[in-house]
Formats: sequence, structure tokens, C-alpha cells
Amino acid sequence: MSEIELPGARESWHDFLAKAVHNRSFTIGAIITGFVLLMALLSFVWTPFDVTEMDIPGKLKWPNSQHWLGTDHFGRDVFSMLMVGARNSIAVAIVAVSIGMAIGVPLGAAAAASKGIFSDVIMRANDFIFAFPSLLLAILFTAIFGPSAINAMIAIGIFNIPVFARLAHGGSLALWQREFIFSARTSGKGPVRITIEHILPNLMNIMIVQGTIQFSLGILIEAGLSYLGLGTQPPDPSWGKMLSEAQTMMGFAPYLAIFPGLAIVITVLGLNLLGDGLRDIFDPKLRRKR
Amino acid sequence: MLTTLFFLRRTGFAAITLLIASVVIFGITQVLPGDPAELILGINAQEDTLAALREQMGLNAPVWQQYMHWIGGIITGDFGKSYTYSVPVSELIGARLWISLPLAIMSLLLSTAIAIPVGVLAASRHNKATDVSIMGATQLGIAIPNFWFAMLLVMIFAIKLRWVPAGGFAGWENGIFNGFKSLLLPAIALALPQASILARIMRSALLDVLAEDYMRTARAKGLPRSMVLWRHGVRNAFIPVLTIMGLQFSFLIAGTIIIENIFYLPGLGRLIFQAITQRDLIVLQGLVLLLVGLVIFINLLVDIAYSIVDPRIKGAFHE
Amino acid sequence: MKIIKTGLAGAVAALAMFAFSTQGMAGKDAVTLGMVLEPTHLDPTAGAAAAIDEVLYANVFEGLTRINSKGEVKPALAESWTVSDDGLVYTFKLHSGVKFHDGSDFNADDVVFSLNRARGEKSVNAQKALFKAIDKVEAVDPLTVKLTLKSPNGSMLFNLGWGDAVMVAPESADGNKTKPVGTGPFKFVKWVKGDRVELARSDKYWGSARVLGKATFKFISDPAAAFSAVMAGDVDGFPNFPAPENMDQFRSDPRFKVVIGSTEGETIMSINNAKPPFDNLKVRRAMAYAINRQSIIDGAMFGNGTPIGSHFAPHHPAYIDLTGQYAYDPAKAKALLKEAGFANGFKATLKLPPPSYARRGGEIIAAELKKVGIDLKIIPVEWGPWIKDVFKATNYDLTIVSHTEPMDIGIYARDKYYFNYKSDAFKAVIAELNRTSDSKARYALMGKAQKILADDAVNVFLFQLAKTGVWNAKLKGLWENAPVQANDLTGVSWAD
Amino acid sequence: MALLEIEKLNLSIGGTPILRDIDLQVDAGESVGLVGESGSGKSITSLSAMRLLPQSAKLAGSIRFNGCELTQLSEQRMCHLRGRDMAMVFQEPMTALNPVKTIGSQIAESLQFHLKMSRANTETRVLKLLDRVGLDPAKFSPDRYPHELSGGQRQRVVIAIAIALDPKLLIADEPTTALDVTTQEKILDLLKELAGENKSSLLLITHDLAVVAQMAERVAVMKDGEIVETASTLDFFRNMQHPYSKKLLAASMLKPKAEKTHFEDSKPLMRVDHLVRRYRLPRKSLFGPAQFLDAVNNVSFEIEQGESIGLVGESGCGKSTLARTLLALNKPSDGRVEFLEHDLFGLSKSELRSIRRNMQVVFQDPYGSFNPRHKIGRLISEPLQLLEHISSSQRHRLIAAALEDVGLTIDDADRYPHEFSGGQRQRIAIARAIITEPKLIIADEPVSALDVSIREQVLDLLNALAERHGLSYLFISHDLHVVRAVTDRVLVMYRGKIVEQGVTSQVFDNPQHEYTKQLLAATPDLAKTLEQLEAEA
Repeated sequence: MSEIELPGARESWHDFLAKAVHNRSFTIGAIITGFVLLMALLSFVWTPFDVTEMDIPGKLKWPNSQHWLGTDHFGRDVFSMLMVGARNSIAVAIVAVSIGMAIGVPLGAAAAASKGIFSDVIMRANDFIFAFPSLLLAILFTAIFGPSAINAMIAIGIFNIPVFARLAHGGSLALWQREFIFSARTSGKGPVRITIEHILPNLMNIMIVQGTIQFSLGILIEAGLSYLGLGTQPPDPSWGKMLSEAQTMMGFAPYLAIFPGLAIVITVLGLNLLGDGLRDIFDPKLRRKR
Repeated sequence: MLTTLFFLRRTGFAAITLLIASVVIFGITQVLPGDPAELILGINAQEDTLAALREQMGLNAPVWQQYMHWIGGIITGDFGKSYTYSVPVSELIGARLWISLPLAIMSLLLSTAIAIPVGVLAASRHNKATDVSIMGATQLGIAIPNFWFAMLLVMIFAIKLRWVPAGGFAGWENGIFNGFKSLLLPAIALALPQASILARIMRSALLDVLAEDYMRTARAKGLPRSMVLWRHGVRNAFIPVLTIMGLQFSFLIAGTIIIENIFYLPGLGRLIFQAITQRDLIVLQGLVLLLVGLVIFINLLVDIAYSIVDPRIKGAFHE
Repeated sequence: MKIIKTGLAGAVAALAMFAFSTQGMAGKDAVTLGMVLEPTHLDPTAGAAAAIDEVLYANVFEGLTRINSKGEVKPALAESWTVSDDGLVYTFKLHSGVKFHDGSDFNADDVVFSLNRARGEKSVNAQKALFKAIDKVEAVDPLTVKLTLKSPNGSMLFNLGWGDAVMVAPESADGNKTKPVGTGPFKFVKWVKGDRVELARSDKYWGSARVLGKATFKFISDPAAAFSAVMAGDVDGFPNFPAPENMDQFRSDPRFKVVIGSTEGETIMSINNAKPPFDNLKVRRAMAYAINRQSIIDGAMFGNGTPIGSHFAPHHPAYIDLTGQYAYDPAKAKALLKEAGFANGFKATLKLPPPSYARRGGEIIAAELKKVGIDLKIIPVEWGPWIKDVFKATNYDLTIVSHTEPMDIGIYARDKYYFNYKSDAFKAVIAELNRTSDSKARYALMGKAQKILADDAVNVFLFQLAKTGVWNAKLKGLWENAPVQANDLTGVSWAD
Repeated sequence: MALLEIEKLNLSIGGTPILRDIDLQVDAGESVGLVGESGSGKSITSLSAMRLLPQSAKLAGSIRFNGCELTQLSEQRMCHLRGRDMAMVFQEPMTALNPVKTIGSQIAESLQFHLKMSRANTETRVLKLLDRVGLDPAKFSPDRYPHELSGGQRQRVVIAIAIALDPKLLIADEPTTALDVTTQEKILDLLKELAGENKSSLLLITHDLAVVAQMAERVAVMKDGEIVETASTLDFFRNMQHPYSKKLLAASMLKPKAEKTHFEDSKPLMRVDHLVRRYRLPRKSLFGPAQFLDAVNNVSFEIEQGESIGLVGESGCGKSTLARTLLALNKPSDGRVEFLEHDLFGLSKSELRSIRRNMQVVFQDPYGSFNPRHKIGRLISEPLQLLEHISSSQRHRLIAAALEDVGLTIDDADRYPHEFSGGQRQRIAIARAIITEPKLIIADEPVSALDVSIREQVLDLLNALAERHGLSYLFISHDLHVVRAVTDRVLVMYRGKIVEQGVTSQVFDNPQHEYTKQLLAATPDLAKTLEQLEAEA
């Protein structure tokens, strides 16, 4: 992690695309992620059925031409719920990653730029958060502030901070030893300016890659929290909650357990492939590994 | 000599971290909404009854005194007495540790046993069909949420085939075999994503090592490819794998919390939930501290394991 | 590829090795029952949790009287009793030869100790109020106890049958939380915390009932886990199965017997009557019209449950059916809201405690109220915060809860209760009820009380909670209904 | 008789042709030098002979070893040959050994594999081998790990592995490039001695003509995947045929600079006074005393206006630390630095900024010196922020002037660094250094990463710029020839101290300090070697 591979140059968008279409992981990942995102966005304007619309007499219908993926125990349309669930999952994961990045990267970069106690304190604090198992942190957090999507976002976000801070710290430390940083210093630039002009832009690639990975991890943790009833709350549908509700009905309505599970698997798979692809594209040194 | 110094320093850091953790954990439990006394006595309890119980539980003392009392006890091995169960916390935790710990170890062993050979195989068949399919399979393994996988396992092996119990713990006293049987499905459910991640790390670490100059030196000696792979490759590749295994321990604990709930194993994970819902703060504090301590301890262990695998680590402290 | 294959094959083989089954049930002299909640401790006289009674009542501990499966008061440790004409003095004649499980004798001194402990200054008894009427308890002779009341109390014998009034010995009372010592047919063996409590037949039992050699209560809170435990035969029965949706599956499986019984749980959507806009009768009535009880029973309870129109159990003889008073009529609800000045509806919160009747029912209610313009935000809460915020501080708009105490309509007459309902008319009815002993007159008053509550639409009365029990078809003698929270194993046996 | 015979060898990797029609022959007992610049394909040629190529390599032609056609040999039989009959010494001793295995076990490995030798026998053989490569087993136990040895010692271990079974052919791929000159000399001597002892053939791959002249009996020159010239060493240097060979030779023989000894301004540009830079080392034991290392130990010297001063020393002697301290990037532990009559470390932040424009830097690595995300224009104008109030037209003019000064054009300002070659990048680095019209440029190994032909151009540029702008240089290098080509005066640094200083030619021709003498003696000198060869012939 300490070795930062500087890209040959700033990739122009064109170069990037040229490399991207030849990368299998990226292409498959981008298609899957794009599809999930599209479904999530589409759910804002259209879903086959209103997700809050209950139809108790029409409950637990197997997949059919009207309800493509069947209906749940309240007679709600599973496909519509999955679409809106995608939106909720993605929202939680995006906010959580943003919190992690927005706080972690500056902290890590600042710790690398300044030495001594300040950096020690920051990195120790990071180690400290790291010692709390993520889910435990989230459970405690929601136990205090009550279960809700927003609290899930914050809890996952807090757990993301040290991930990004460590990465940014390691990356920045390596960059600070680069000769172009020494050049910048002889040009009279201070640590803040160097961090903004030279360090952060060069950390971007690894941050994007890590962001994608944390994003998929965020979706998994959100699903886990919702499964435990600590994440997104009704009436908002969420994949994890759908799974936990389906659990007792697996005997007679297995489709209720299978589709949300598949939705999670597909989304996480797509994001991971995308992340791998991006890493290959940004960092040709690693390409052979894929 | 240097190793002792290194060891002492790392242990010191770990101890300080743990101490700060105890303050934070205690603080967190103090702000948890809900009064344990009310929960025990229920909604019809009268105010004087509640006061009597609060006094009995020591909830009326100032917060810092409660903390000092708690931490002082822990240092002497006394974790306090559970509010709800009225038994020593250490007894509660001790009993459940015998489920969670074997579970964690089983899944760790299982995932390592699967991941290492699979990772080595993929690396040695780099970019060939074997490699590509292993990578695909592990990619899938990472994406499957362990609780969903657990649900499917229960569905197939416990409910349909009835090979193993659907959940619960038979108890070690009914034979070690029965105990393992209860832990098998949970361990598999936990091990799958871990194994997938480890296999990938093993593979990429080995590929890194395969590109090292010393692998060429070894080949130039005339050693066949497979011999070079195992003798020179695997041990070096183990260093990053070890790091990930250390980090994963934390995920493993998180995983056990969910998995124990699915298989209703009376382990530490379920105890946490129970302690939260019952506001059994003293159990919660002790338990979270124990888990955090475990993570810190494992990372300490990983650091020490480094210096065994990699002789350079000891030397690194010269520079 | 080789490695993978052998790896997989190994895993399958390992599974297969374990395959010889879990079927070997505990034999015919033992029973394992599943319960959702684990008791927090094992002293019924020191906690409210129903789970304590469900494990110990009538099995390990006994009271002077007991309540049977039909909800009737029967003699227990008291062989017989007399009541003075003014209703103030009760004289109990105790069974002779009763021993506690630790071998000590049970006599009148133990009764005095138990009752004084329950009502005393330092008592941590959750139902201390039950004993409020008692003035003094005296041992007349080793087998005779005299109970003097401050004022007549029609339900004293019933109260003494509660789990909170069981008899304990002075020597062992303090240890009951972890090592209960009672007089019942089962003695406590061990408690594996978080998993199970084991009981075994007591050879010192005074009674004639011949019970099974071993009884185990297994605690499984997760409905899915409960389902698989029943299906896999890990438990022989689940008297209060937590997932009503699985009942049809059990029904279609000849291995199981499914019993839908009644409980004392009136499940209601409680309304904070003091908080605007809920202080407006029209708003409350509008909500009652807007909610379709049957759809909640179908949707949340999978058809298990009886709709109610007031706070009264349908199986009680004094029950009057008021469900028609606010038959589902969203149009009328909207009209009422308009009258009340909420043509555009309003926003409110709905706090839901953990049980699935609340969580699922809440979702349906939120969807239904949305149709008439009431926008509910669902806030799930655990029992701890629920007691603190909702029950004590009455800091809530709406909540859903099942009131499981038997005959508890009197709570609406309390000055401070979390509904914040104040009705002098209702209070008068209840006061008269307490003074009345003639059952016909009592029933009439009870009917009147039910009507007042319905007219005032104090809460939205949803349904009477069903006791969804499932057990092995060969298991006999389990209670079908739950007049009190108990799993009385006295009459349980295996067929064949 | 030919031991190794490569004929019409063509090789491509992933479709890109790397080698074309290579013909190379190494006779039994002969040492052959294969010379070429980076990327010429010389290493790949040697790896082909060992059949240690990447899997994607496609090979055509013939490689015969001892009469056996290697291209057709099974991998199993090839393993039998490798290490036993043909062995290899690699360039990078720091990475050529497995870090987690003891040196003894790594040497023993080939003995055990090829000879199935017993444990006890192996142990004595390992000790002998260590002794033979000059590592006294009493001091260098076989139980030590590679990281406990220095680069030169590690290279000796690598050689011990290579000669363990007395191979007929020893291939050495740039065996000394990563080492200091004094170590280089010893390793080369060792290789020569071992090859002579065993009567084995040596194929030496190097970029350094001086090394070839010393070591090889025959020379082959490679360029762009082809062998352009082969001849016996003496013939080759006497009578070069190919223009590339000539160019290479010319670039290798750097001309000493015409020294300036008189400077108009009497005030020195920079005065360094008893400078110390101290690092704290971790304690060796818990209660032991704190340990310190003086990376720069009591250094004093002056730089005159317009003077070019060299700083020579081997890796780790403290040169770079000194440079960073003089650039005010590090704070000294003791002593002072006066620059333009200001105490460099007594200045306020803004004063320091304004003085920095007079002091710029050029680094070694032409790849790491630039932020790859910025365009050349932005990169070289970075120091302009030290000047106040620069209008954008002025800025543009300065960029153009700087680029022209180093032989580039203003059009290059719009390109990214990766579009330039190593030599061009070093020009860009120089452009950045001169854009503020500084008085002093500190150049830290500015040509070490460049091939010889490009090196010469960059040195010429530096000399020309000094003339044109009256620049002073502090020129840091490990390479004595380079220092001689650009400096007026030289400082010799050894373990943090300046052990000798003086006018360059005087120091070189008449060194006083023992270390300077060693350094000069160890440096391969092509001219001297050729004289020697002629004399022998």
C-alpha cells in the first residue's frame, strides 16, 4: 500500500475509455453497476406498483405476468420494492463512503504532511476505531440513536474513516518522499498547498478504487444492519429487511428470500468488478494479476 | 533483545489503546437510552421498588465512581454481576466464549484451508482457465452476504436434508462431535467470504512474489518451477496474507454477531444483542471491551507472527 | 482444478459424516419446548417478564391457589379456604406433607414469609399492587394461614394464583434468581444462559400428578430459527410460536398439531389522548374508521386473531361485540378529519416495540392511515426506550402494544396512565364494579365500560392476540389458551 | 571450441520484436563482454540462453550449449543444466536473494538439488564456498539473513550460489551496476579470479566500456535488439567499425572541464559552517543510551559566485542529506549556512521564500521529478511563485525562455511529462531550475539514471548554462568522471565528513586522503585500461 504507482500521465477521458473497453472486469462491472443505478434512478419516477400500496388479499403471489417477482406478505410488488430498495442501499453506501472520504482523506493527508504528535494522535485514533468491529460499532450506534437509515449511514461512515485515512496516510507518506515534492518545496510551497496541488490529485486513483470497494462493503453492511432491523426503516423497503422478513416464509415463498439476496449479490459483484477494473486501468503494473 | 523491546513497545501501545477503549465503551453505555431497572421490573413497577433495585445494582453512584469500580474490578478479573441474570459477567462470557471462539477458529481454519491452496493454484495457473474460473468464483464468494448464504445453507442442509441441526448448540458436554456438528453450518457460512478474500490475496501476493528477482535466482539454480513456488514463493506471499487475516478477524467478529443470531447459537454475538435489548449495561461493557481487546490482541499477535515469518522485521527497527 | 475438487468433496463428506440424524428425540419421558424470550432470572416474585412464569409457574413454583387452563381459580398449596362474610378475612388450609425441593418443609410460616416479602418495604415484586389490599398475614397453626384485608377485594383469590404470589422458602428465597427452589412437580436442574433451562421430575412432590422425567425450555428469539427448530425436531413444541405465517405449513405437516388459542392480549393502537390533534374525538374516531382490522389480522398475523371493538377479551362472558361501531370506512374517516379541521391530514409518529404484531401491524396501519391523509413516521423502539419514553413519559403520538394482563380494563380508570385518557363517567363505572360482587351486575357494568371506551375511541382496538401454538402431534396436555402466562407441564404426556 | 553458440536468435514478447538475428559465441574458458545501453536487449539475450524468459516470449533460432540444442530441450532437462553447467549472477543484489531464508540455505539449495548431497556435506561445502567468495565464515555465518549483509556482501553470496557447482558458463548481468565503485572493483576481481580458476567461460553484460575493457577478451556491442559489432577487445578499441560503437566510446570518455580558479566577486555565494545533521536511532535495548547518527558531520565549505563545485562520495555517505539541508528542506542539528550573506536558518518564512529564487535543484530521477498530472508549462513555472507580481505574459515569456535555454520549444509546454524521453525530462528539470534565474543550482546525481550518450549531452548543457548565466553548481555525484567534467573544485565526502577538498584536477591527479586514493584507484578508467592493454599486446 505504501508504494503509490503514479500514472504515466493524467489520463485523458479518451485514453481512459480506450483502456476501459478492453478491460473485461471493468466492462462487466460497469454494465451491472449501471443497470442497478438505472433501476434506482428509475424508481424515483416509475415503479410497476406503488411500494407502499398494500394489497392484503393479493399477498404472497408467486412471480407472474403482473407481478414479475411476486408479492410479499402485505401484497406489495417485490420488483418495485427491489427498485426502491436499490435506491436506499445506494444512498446509504454513497453517504457512508462520502463521510469516510471527506473526513478520512484530509485526516490521513494532514497526518502525513505534519509529523510528530499531531500525526501520531490522528493515526492512533484511527487504529482505535479500527479495533471496533464495524458491525459492533454500527449496532452500538443505532442502539443509542435509534435505528434509521441516516444512523446506519453515519455508523458505516465512521467505520470508513480509518480505512481512507490509512490509505491516504500511507499514500501521502510515499508521495512526500518523491522528488517532485522536494522540487515543490524548493519552490517555496507550504505543506497545505503541496497537499492540495500535488498529493491529493495523485491519491485520487487509489481513492476511487478504494471508494468502489468500500461502496460495495457499505451495501453489504447496510444489508446486514437492515437484516438485523437496524438500518432502513419501514415503510421504505430495503434489501436486508426484505431478507429478514422472507426468512420465515422460505418454506412457501422462497422467491421472497432469493430475489433480494440476488439483488445484493449482483450489485456487490458489479461494484467489485468495477473496482478491480478501475485498479487495472489506473495501475497497469497490477494488470497482470487479473 | 531488540525483539523484547519491540514486543514491549507493541504491548504497551495495545494496553493504552485498550484503556482508552474502556473509557469510550463505558461512555457509550452510559448514554444508551433506557433504564435497566425499569426493564427488569416491567411497566407496573412502583417507584419505590425501582429505587430499591437501582440502589441494589449500584446505579445511583456518580458515573466516574461507577467507572472506577468497573475498571478496578476488571483489572482483578471481576467483570461485575449481570443486571438481568444476577450472575458474574465473567461466567456469562466464559460460557459463551466456548461457542464463539471455536466457531471463529473453525471458520478461520476452514477459510485458510480452502484459500491457501486455491490461491496458490490460481497464481500458478495465472491467466489460464483455472485461474479465471477461480477468480470468478471468489468474486462471487465475496459478493454473497454471509447471512443470506447461511439462510440457504439452513434451507438445504437442515430443513430439506436434515443432516445437521438447524441451529442451537448441542453443548460440548453432549460430546465434542455434537458440538462440532452444531457449529459446522455457521462456520461454513462465515468461512465462505473470508476464504474468497484470502484466496484472492494469496494469489496476488504470490504473483507479486513470483515477479521478484530472487525467484529468478532460484530458477537459475535449476530448481523446477513447482519447487520454487512452494519453497520460495509461498512463505514470502504469506506476509500480506497474514495482514489480511489479522484485519479479517474484526470482520469475523462482526460476522459471528449475525450468524449466531441466524443459528441461534448462544454465543457472544447473541449475548451482545441480548445485553443491548435488556440494557444489561455491565454485560455490554464487559463484552465489547473483551471483543475490542481480542481484536487488539490478534493484531498484536499478527505483528509478532510477522517477525517469525519475516526475519527483516526485527532488523527494521535498526533503521 | 484438482485441489478444488478434493476440497469440495471433502466438505461434502464432512457434512455427510454428520448426517446421521438429529431425529433421535429426547425419548418419551422428556419434553423440549421452545420459547421466544429467555427469562432474565428465575424468580417469579422479582420480575415482570412473562418468560419467568412461562418456565416456572406450576412447574417449579406453586401458590396458594392456581389458575387452570380455563382461567378458573383452583386450590393449589391451599387445600381449601373460607372467606368471612364481610370479605375481609381469608382462612387457608394448607396441604400437609409438602416439601420444598431442597427438602425443607412447607408450612404456614413460609406463607407468611412469602406474602410479607412480596408486599414489604424492600420488595422488588413487579406486581406489588396485587397485595395492596392485604392488611396482615398470620399463621394460625402450621397448616392454617389467616389473611386479613383492608377492604373487600373480589379478585383476591385470583391474585394469589399469579406467578408473583408463589410460595418460597426463607432459606432459599435469595437464591431463587439463579437456583429456584419451589414446591412444584419439577425441580430446577440447570440454566445454560442464552440457550435453555432444564427441569427434572421432583421425587419430593406432594401431589398426585405423574409428570415427565425431564423438561427443557429452549429459548429461540428469531422466528426463522424457531421455524427451523420445530421443523428439524429440535423442539417438541412451541406453545407461543412467534411467526404466524408458518402455521399453515405446520398444519399441512402431519407431524405437528397446530392450536390457535386465545390469550388475554388486547392488541391496540394506543393514542396519546392528551396530545393534539389526538385530544379531538373526531380525529380518534376517524382513525378508527380508517383502519381495517381484518387486513391487519390477515397481513400481520396471517389470519390469527379476533377483531375487537373495545378493550375486552372476546372469550370473556361479559364481552360485547363492538367491532361494528367503527367498521372500515375510509370515506367517513376523511369526512371526520375534515370536520375536525384536518382536511389535508396531518403528520404524526408511530412508535413500535419489537414484537412482530407491532412492527408488521404498524406498517399496515401506516399504509392505511396514509390513504386518509395521516402521514405516520414509523419509529421502531426497543422495550427499554419504549417503557421510558412511551409508557412513563408519555412522549409519543401513537404506539401499538398488546395488553396481556387478564381483565385489565381498569387501567383506563387510572389517573396517570400512558393513554392520558380522562373520563369521569368511566371512572364511576369502574368504581361501581369494584363494589359489586354479583356477577350478572358485574357483567353489565363491564359491558357499559366497554361501550364508553368504544364511544370515546380512546384507542384503536385492533384484535385479541391469538396463542399460536404448534407441537408434536403425539404430545398431549399442553394448554390451548393462555389465561395466564404459563406452560403448565403438569398434565403433559406422550401418546403411545 | 564454442561452449555457447547463439545463431539467428529472434525473439518477441507479446508480439513486440525484442531481438533480431542475434549471433553470439562464447568459447570454453573465454570471457565475452556484451555491451549496450538500456533497452538494447542485452539482458534478454542472456536470459534466453538460460531459458528463463517470460512465458509470453516467442523464440526462434538456435541456442547451442556444449553441443546441445537448448531451444528443443524439455524444462526438466533444462533444470538439470541450470545451476550445474550454466549459472547466472544478477544486477540487483538487494533483491536477488530470498529475504526470508538464510544465506546458507540458499547456497545449499542447488547443492542438495543437483548432487543430492547429505546435510553434513552440504554444510562444509557452504562454508568453503563462502570462504571462496571472500566472506569469512567466522564473520558471515551461513545462518545470517540477506538483510543483515551489505550490497557487496550480498552480491558475493549470489556469486557463491552461481559457482557452487563449478559451472562451465557463468553469465553476469550488470553484476556491479548497483554497487559502489570500491565494491565494484572487488567484485569484478573476484569474478575474473573465479572464472580463471575454474577455466569457465564468462559472459559479462554491461553498459560500461571501461569494465568491458578490463574484463573481457572479446566484445559484442548491442543496439536496439541487434548485435552491431563483434571483435576481440583490443581490435575493437583500436579499430571501431560501427558508428554507434564510436559514439559510445566518445560519450564514455568525458573531457575534464576547463577549470575556473579566479572569481571576480570576493564574497562567497554560500558559506557552510560546521554543519551537523543528526538522526536519532532507536535504542538497542530498553534502558540503553539513546543512539545517534551524524549523517552530516561537521561539514564546512564555501561556494564562490559562478563556481561549480563537486561533491563526491559513495551511497550512504550523507551527500543527499547535505543537499537537502542546504536547500533548507531539513533543519540542521548544528552549525550554520550563509547564503547571499543571510543565515539561511535564521530567516523568517517570507524572507526564506524570497531567497529561494536564488537557489534551485535538479534531481536524479527523470521519472519521479514531475507531478505526472501537470503539463510541462505548469511544472516548470512552479518556482515562479517565488517571484512577486508576475503577469501572465511575463510568465509565458519566462517559460519560453527557459525551455529554449535547455533546447526545447514553447510548444512543449502544453505536453505531459510522459511524452518525453529520460534525457528530455532532465532538460525539463533543468528548465524548471533556471526559470527564476537563480545563482546556485544544487544538482543531486542529475545524470546517474541516464545512458552514457545522453549523459554527455546533459553535461554539455549544464556547462553551457553556467557560462551563459554565470551559475554556480553544487554537483553531487558518485561518478568521478562526471564530476571532473563539470566542476572547478571538488569535495570528497566519506561517512558524513568532508575528508578532502580542492581544485578538481589537483584532487584527481594527486589525492591526499587515503579514501580519495581508494576511490580513484577503484574507478574504472577506460583510457588507462586501454593503455595497459596496448602495453600487454
